[in-house]
Amino acid sequence: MNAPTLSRLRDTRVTLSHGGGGRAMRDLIDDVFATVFRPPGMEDQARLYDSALTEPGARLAFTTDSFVVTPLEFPGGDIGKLAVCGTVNDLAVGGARPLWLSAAFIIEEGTEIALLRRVAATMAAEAQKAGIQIVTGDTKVVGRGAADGLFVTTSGVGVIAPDRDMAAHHIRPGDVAIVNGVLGDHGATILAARGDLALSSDIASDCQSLGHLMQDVLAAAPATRAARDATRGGLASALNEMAEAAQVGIEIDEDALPLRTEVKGMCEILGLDPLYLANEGTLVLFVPSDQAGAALAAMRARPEGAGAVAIGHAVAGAAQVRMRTAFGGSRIVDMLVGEQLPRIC
Amino acid sequence: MNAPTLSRLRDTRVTLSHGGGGRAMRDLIDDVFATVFRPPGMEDQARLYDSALTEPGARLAFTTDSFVVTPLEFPGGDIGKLAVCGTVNDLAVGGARPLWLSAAFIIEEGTEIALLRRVAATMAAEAQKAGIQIVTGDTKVVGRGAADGLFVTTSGVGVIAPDRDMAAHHIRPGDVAIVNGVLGDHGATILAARGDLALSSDIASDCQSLGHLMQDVLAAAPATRAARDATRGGLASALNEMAEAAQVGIEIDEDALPLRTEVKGMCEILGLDPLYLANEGTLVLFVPSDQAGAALAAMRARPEGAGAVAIGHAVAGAAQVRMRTAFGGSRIVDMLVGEQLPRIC
Amino acid sequence: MKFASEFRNPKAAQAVLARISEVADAIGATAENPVSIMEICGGHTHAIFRYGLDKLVHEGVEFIHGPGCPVCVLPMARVDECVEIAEREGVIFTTFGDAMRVPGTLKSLMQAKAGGADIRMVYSPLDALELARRNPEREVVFFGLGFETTTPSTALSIQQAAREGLKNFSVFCNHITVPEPIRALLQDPHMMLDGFIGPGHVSMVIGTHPYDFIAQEYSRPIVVAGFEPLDLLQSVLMVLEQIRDGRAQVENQYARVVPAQGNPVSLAAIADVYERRPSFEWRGLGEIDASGLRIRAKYAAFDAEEKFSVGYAAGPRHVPEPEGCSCGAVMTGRIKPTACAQFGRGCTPDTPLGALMVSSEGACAAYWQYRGARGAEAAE
Amino acid sequence: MKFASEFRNPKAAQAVLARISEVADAIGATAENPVSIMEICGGHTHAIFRYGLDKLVHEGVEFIHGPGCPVCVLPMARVDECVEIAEREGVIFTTFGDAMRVPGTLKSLMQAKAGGADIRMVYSPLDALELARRNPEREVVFFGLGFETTTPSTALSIQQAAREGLKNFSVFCNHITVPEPIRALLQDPHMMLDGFIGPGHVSMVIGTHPYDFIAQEYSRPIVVAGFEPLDLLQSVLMVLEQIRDGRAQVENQYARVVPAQGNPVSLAAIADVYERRPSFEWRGLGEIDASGLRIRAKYAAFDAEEKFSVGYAAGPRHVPEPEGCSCGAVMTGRIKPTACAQFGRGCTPDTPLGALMVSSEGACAAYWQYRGARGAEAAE
Amino acid sequence: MCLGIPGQIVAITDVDRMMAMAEVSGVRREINIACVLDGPAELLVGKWALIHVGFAMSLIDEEEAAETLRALQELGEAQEALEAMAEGQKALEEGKP
Amino acid sequence: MCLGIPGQIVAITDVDRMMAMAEVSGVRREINIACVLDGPAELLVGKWALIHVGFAMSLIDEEEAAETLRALQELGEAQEALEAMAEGQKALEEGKP
Ligand code: SF4
Ligand code: SF4
Ligand SMILES: [Mg+2]
Ligand SMILES: [Mg+2]
Ligand SMILES: [Mg+2]
Ligand SMILES: [Mg+2]
Ligand SMILES: [Mg+2]
Ligand SMILES: [Mg+2]
Ligand SMILES: [Mg+2]
Ligand SMILES: [Mg+2]
Ligand SMILES: [Mg+2]
Ligand SMILES: [Mg+2]
Repeated sequence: MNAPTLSRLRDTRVTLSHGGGGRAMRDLIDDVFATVFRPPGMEDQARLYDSALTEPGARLAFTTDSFVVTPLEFPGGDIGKLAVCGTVNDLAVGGARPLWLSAAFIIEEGTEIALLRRVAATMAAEAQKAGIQIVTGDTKVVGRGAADGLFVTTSGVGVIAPDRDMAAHHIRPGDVAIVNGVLGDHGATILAARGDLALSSDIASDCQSLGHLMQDVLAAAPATRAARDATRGGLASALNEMAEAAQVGIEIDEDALPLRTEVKGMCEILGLDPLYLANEGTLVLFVPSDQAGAALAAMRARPEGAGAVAIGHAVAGAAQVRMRTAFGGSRIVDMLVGEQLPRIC
Repeated sequence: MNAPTLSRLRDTRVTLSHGGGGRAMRDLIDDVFATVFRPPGMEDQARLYDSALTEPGARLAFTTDSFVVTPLEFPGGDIGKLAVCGTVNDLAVGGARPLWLSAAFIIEEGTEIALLRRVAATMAAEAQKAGIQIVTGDTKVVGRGAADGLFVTTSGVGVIAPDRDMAAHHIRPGDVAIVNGVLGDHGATILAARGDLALSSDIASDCQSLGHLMQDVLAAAPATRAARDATRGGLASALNEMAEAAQVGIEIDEDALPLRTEVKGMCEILGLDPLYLANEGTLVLFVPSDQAGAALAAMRARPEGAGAVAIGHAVAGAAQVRMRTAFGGSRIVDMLVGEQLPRIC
Repeated sequence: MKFASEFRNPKAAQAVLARISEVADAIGATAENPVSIMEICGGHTHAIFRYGLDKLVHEGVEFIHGPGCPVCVLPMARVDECVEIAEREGVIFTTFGDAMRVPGTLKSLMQAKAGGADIRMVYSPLDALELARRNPEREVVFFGLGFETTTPSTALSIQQAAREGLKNFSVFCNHITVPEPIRALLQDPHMMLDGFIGPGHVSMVIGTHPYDFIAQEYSRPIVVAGFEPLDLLQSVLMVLEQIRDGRAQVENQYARVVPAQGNPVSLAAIADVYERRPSFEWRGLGEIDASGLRIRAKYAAFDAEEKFSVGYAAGPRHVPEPEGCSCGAVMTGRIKPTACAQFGRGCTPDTPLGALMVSSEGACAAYWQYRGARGAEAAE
Repeated sequence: MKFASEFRNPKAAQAVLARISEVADAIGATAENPVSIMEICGGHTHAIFRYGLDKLVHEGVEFIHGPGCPVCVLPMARVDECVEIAEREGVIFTTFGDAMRVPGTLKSLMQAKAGGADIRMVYSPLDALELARRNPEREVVFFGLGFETTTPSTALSIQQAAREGLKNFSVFCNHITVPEPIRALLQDPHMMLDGFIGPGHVSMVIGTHPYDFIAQEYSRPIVVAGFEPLDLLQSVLMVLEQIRDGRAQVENQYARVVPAQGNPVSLAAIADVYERRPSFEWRGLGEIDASGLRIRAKYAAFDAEEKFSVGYAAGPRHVPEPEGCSCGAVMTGRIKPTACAQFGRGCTPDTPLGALMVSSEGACAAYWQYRGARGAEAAE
Repeated sequence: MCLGIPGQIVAITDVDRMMAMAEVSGVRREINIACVLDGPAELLVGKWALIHVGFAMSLIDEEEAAETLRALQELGEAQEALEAMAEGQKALEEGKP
Repeated sequence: MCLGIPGQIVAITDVDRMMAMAEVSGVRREINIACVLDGPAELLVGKWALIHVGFAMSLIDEEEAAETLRALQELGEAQEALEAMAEGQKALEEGKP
């Protein structure tokens, strides 16, 4: 840690002045954001070089996501951690090595500067853990009521090795579906943390970066067909999109699904289906059956994959997802229609 | 134009269902956004290749900005046009050739879908004009009152040719400062369009892409030291940042500043200084004096630079910006403190 | 989960299923000539599809999905009235999540919210009460929806509001009762039901005697059932055994939760706060005598119909069901959802035409989601 | 811009500047022993720096920047009262942009807005009136701030509100007057001013006679001036000529806008709506007798002090000026801003300590922005 | 409208308003206990109730639950016996031990 | 508190509330004209007024404006004459034509 530098920022809350393009904005950026990013300084534009880019056949991976969670801080993480992990994971599940991130902040007037500091610190720590650099950024301030505290948009650039070609349409019947850990923790955490349903529990978000995990899996199981992080819409949506892209059926086994007791409890109370709950550190990947063991072993060797299990496999037939229920029946797991609403019927 | 496909999207306004990660979200993306981007489809992750990337010494340029304008549509443009031009310009003023854009949308519940369609269409048109491809994107929906209609965050990737090294710290005393056209149109337009000051005028935003202009300037005046788009904080902030980076003084000439009558009028009414008004299609660049003529000629040959003029030059001395007033005096043009507020004193 | 997972044991299920097959065979039930059993409650419908029970049981047993989803049977006009109240200046309209997407003639609550109405999802009427306490300058309206299971919660909330003297809390009452529509169904000449699975949670409030008429007047067996898959299978077995034995009784499979006399506190609260409307409209079924509740005059201050002069307080109104909708036929067991011409075409969960496609408890929605999504397989 | 750009002609300026030098030399004014001329109005201060007039005029002419910035002289306690009103439930607090950043003891309006108060910048009290019409359920308060120039606008707005019977509009009145602080300055034994530039826009309302005492009782020349650079230079010349000629008169350089008798409609509106307070506090100057206005009892319904029981309506209060602040000395012309120990150190435009650093019209802020930003050059 | 689940009452939170804390699989929520109150509220702590929209609607009768399970188990045992018999019969018929 | 600028009254928008449209360099805003009203409002159209916080505070006296400009111009001419004299004097002293 450096010795604390004298802060020019004397406000405790963000005012519109901090978005005006003048000295107050500079102070906010310099003091809150620039100091924690690597390399220090949030340049308007980054100039980047990595030798992997020049390898013949290498391609660039480019992705973006906006993060809009309420509350901004929750058990297991905050919006900054989500914003780093989410984009790192999007790069990773595409088979890319994550290299660089941009981070754009939309801040509501009145937001506590201490909160911004915490979020920036989380981002710096998470970026370092994921081995990615936050190289460029932006800050905007909007009036009170024009945003919900803080929105963060990250974009990621990575490099895809010349021989790598992962895509959902490569999935073939017989491929094994593997998840790296428990399902629904993030969605259940946010439902409880929001407070309007007055539920409390000890669940924490699964939010984590999966870049290193994916690198290990790809080394151990190079034939891995495709991976997807099961974020919004949950595992059900990820699987449905993959089935549709590959035009294969997918069969999963209810008994095999890793679910925490508390997540099950929350779903029972609210009449929700954990298959549709969001995850922020959970991916599903498809591996040819002869490499499934290697992929599982590689995942279990890392903390992010300690709970890895095979949950099903691809089958020939209509592009739909079907689940064998623990009870011995079978049902279709369709894509969600709108958002999942708490039920009482 | 393709024949209109049958839209699954029957709502006229965005509801929270459109952000839930399920079928309604897919429909919104497919129908509103995916159709207008090139190549069609807004993939979660883009895989990109351009031969310029593999040239020895080439570097990647990477930049991001969030756009938060009120109103979303205004004379001369809309938030989508801003979002494309703003990021293209950030790449261009850094000396990069803009190649790819990402676009992330944060949409307030209740926003009209017709508006989203117009914004998406503007973005597609503007991207084509600028010769850049929107290759990846994201959509989030937040509750009513949690955002101000629509926020758009774009990130841009471009390539910087091996021999190109533009940076503000390269500016040397004697270099000529050139702007490509009138100042403050965007800021004045937004002030009037917002409606709360009850002012009306025929001013329109200057919002435009400057990528082609920069390419022409660099061909004509390859020694160009640095360029900056004079967005938030206006010309004054851009010049101050450049002076500080290069540790040179900058002297500009009030008489030389290109300003529309209406912009002057609006500033007189509200007690504002046009030097601090935002621009969205105006850049300032520094060229060694022997290439200033060539740079000016190259700019004036394009519509975006038809109004190009030299406004001053760099001088040895303290890193500050000074203006010779039309009246024969001289004053410091400091960086803005907070945002510029309408004055009546 | 205690008192739940024990009743999900697949091993025990095998035994029950085997016994069901035995008894079904003994009766002579076949796919062509099945025994038709109506599960009255939408919660049961949901569980049947979630656990795939309809495909596990003997082919001679057919589930008919009853009218027991309060969201599905809510007439469009009532949704319109919700929207009307919710869009009033100063109102915070609170509702269970289930009702958010139900279409009215112009829009759903979800769409009204997008249009600017302050509509909030709550888990409990207690949460609406708390909102009223915290927002004394706003009018907080709770969308009271549901069968006898839910009615005590709004009755108790109104009593509590009265005790606290809250001036800004009211309930838009749409509570309905189970026995009356069952009687209506039994009176239908097309009716071909052989027995009933009785609603477990309604019964924990009202007890089992209100179903006596089913056995005594209409000679149909009814077994009040729990919501776990073993509960349902055991109840099916109990119905089949009654049929085999030529009995028609009210039996209680769910005795761990359902007392024969119901819950006296709940019944007292209902009696204190509510009275029967002469008649109430059911989507797909039409007007049914004495099937709905309204708030008594002494609690008029908490009655949103009175406060905002909407609904029955505003005089008669009728909104016809959409054309081509076969909900009535499906709900009376005459056709399967997939036999409706609209199923998967004009009518899907994201653009529901009829009531039964709206809630995940609705028979058509359950068919779509768990059995035959995306039209093709649906019509198999 | 007609009636403005004509008065910015640099060629004409050369001539006036030459004449100023001639007269200054004739008087014997030097850098060491300058003629001190106070421009009373902050708008003049702003123009002097914006056009660099202070560096153009003969070195024997020194501008002393007067107390004529209503934002700068507003006591901290009044800002605290603004915040107090603005933070009340249901209030929409409207203000000119200038006042947004003025620090109170705890926070500025800008910070109160960030903290959740509904504070809106308006261009005119008419806009506040319109907000009141459109938000009948809210209390709209306008921050009435300014000298005689601005006073008629709030007086007319209150009269209009009364005509319309608006119940939710009020003004937090902080209007102050020019002649009284000038008299106070002239009574100061440290005073060393040789003449005055009179405030052009105040004078268009009150006319030129209220300054007669300056010439007659204190024998100082005063020239009422316009705001364009040629206006100011010509006025300086006129002051110098009076000094050279040994005259002390009230002259009017700005006759195109200022009638000698002022504006009768404005004066009548002021007299109808306002009356003098016995005394009013000025930041840096302390209490000055009869220097502030308050709303008359007949318009008490539109008086935010009465409506919210704050300010003078709440009894006496005093907030001491921050330590180390030399605003008083700067405002009375005893020292230059750069001579204040806080200038550029504890006191900068983004963290103003004293009043004169707050508004861009304040002498210290103008020094910072246009002459000596960033400390170093400032202290040159 | 019948989503009800078993939860355990773990604490009384407000006697006057008849509120208690209930727990379901580690998830807690405050509920109303008016319908199951029959004597001092504290006696409810530790009891299981069927919870619906934030109200404890019915106390769960543990004996009845055990009874139902026992019946199901007997069914299972009977079935196993039947199956064993059927297999024995089959083996017998096929001539195996 | 004295930011005032000249604007032209281009239309009367509401006689009862004494409102008019004013224009400054192509920018329009509705203003109150109570202070400059002295007869039928329509007669003000085309006139220039000094505008402050949305009120026309004073009609601009075009003759006085011209007068002030004339005085300034005379000053300039006088100055030029003086300078010419000074240069002539200098040339004379240096012996040039
Ligand atoms: S498919 Fe739709 S219209 Fe047809 S019965 Fe079902 S809900 Fe009614
Ligand atoms: S520098 Fe600050 S404290 Fe010193 S006189 Fe100026 S405003 Fe007052
Ligand atoms: Mg940028
Ligand atoms: Mg993702
Ligand atoms: Mg930026
Ligand atoms: Mg907010
Ligand atoms: Mg993405
Ligand atoms: Mg930029
Ligand atoms: Mg995304
Ligand atoms: Mg909004
Ligand atoms: Mg069957
Ligand atoms: Mg001087």
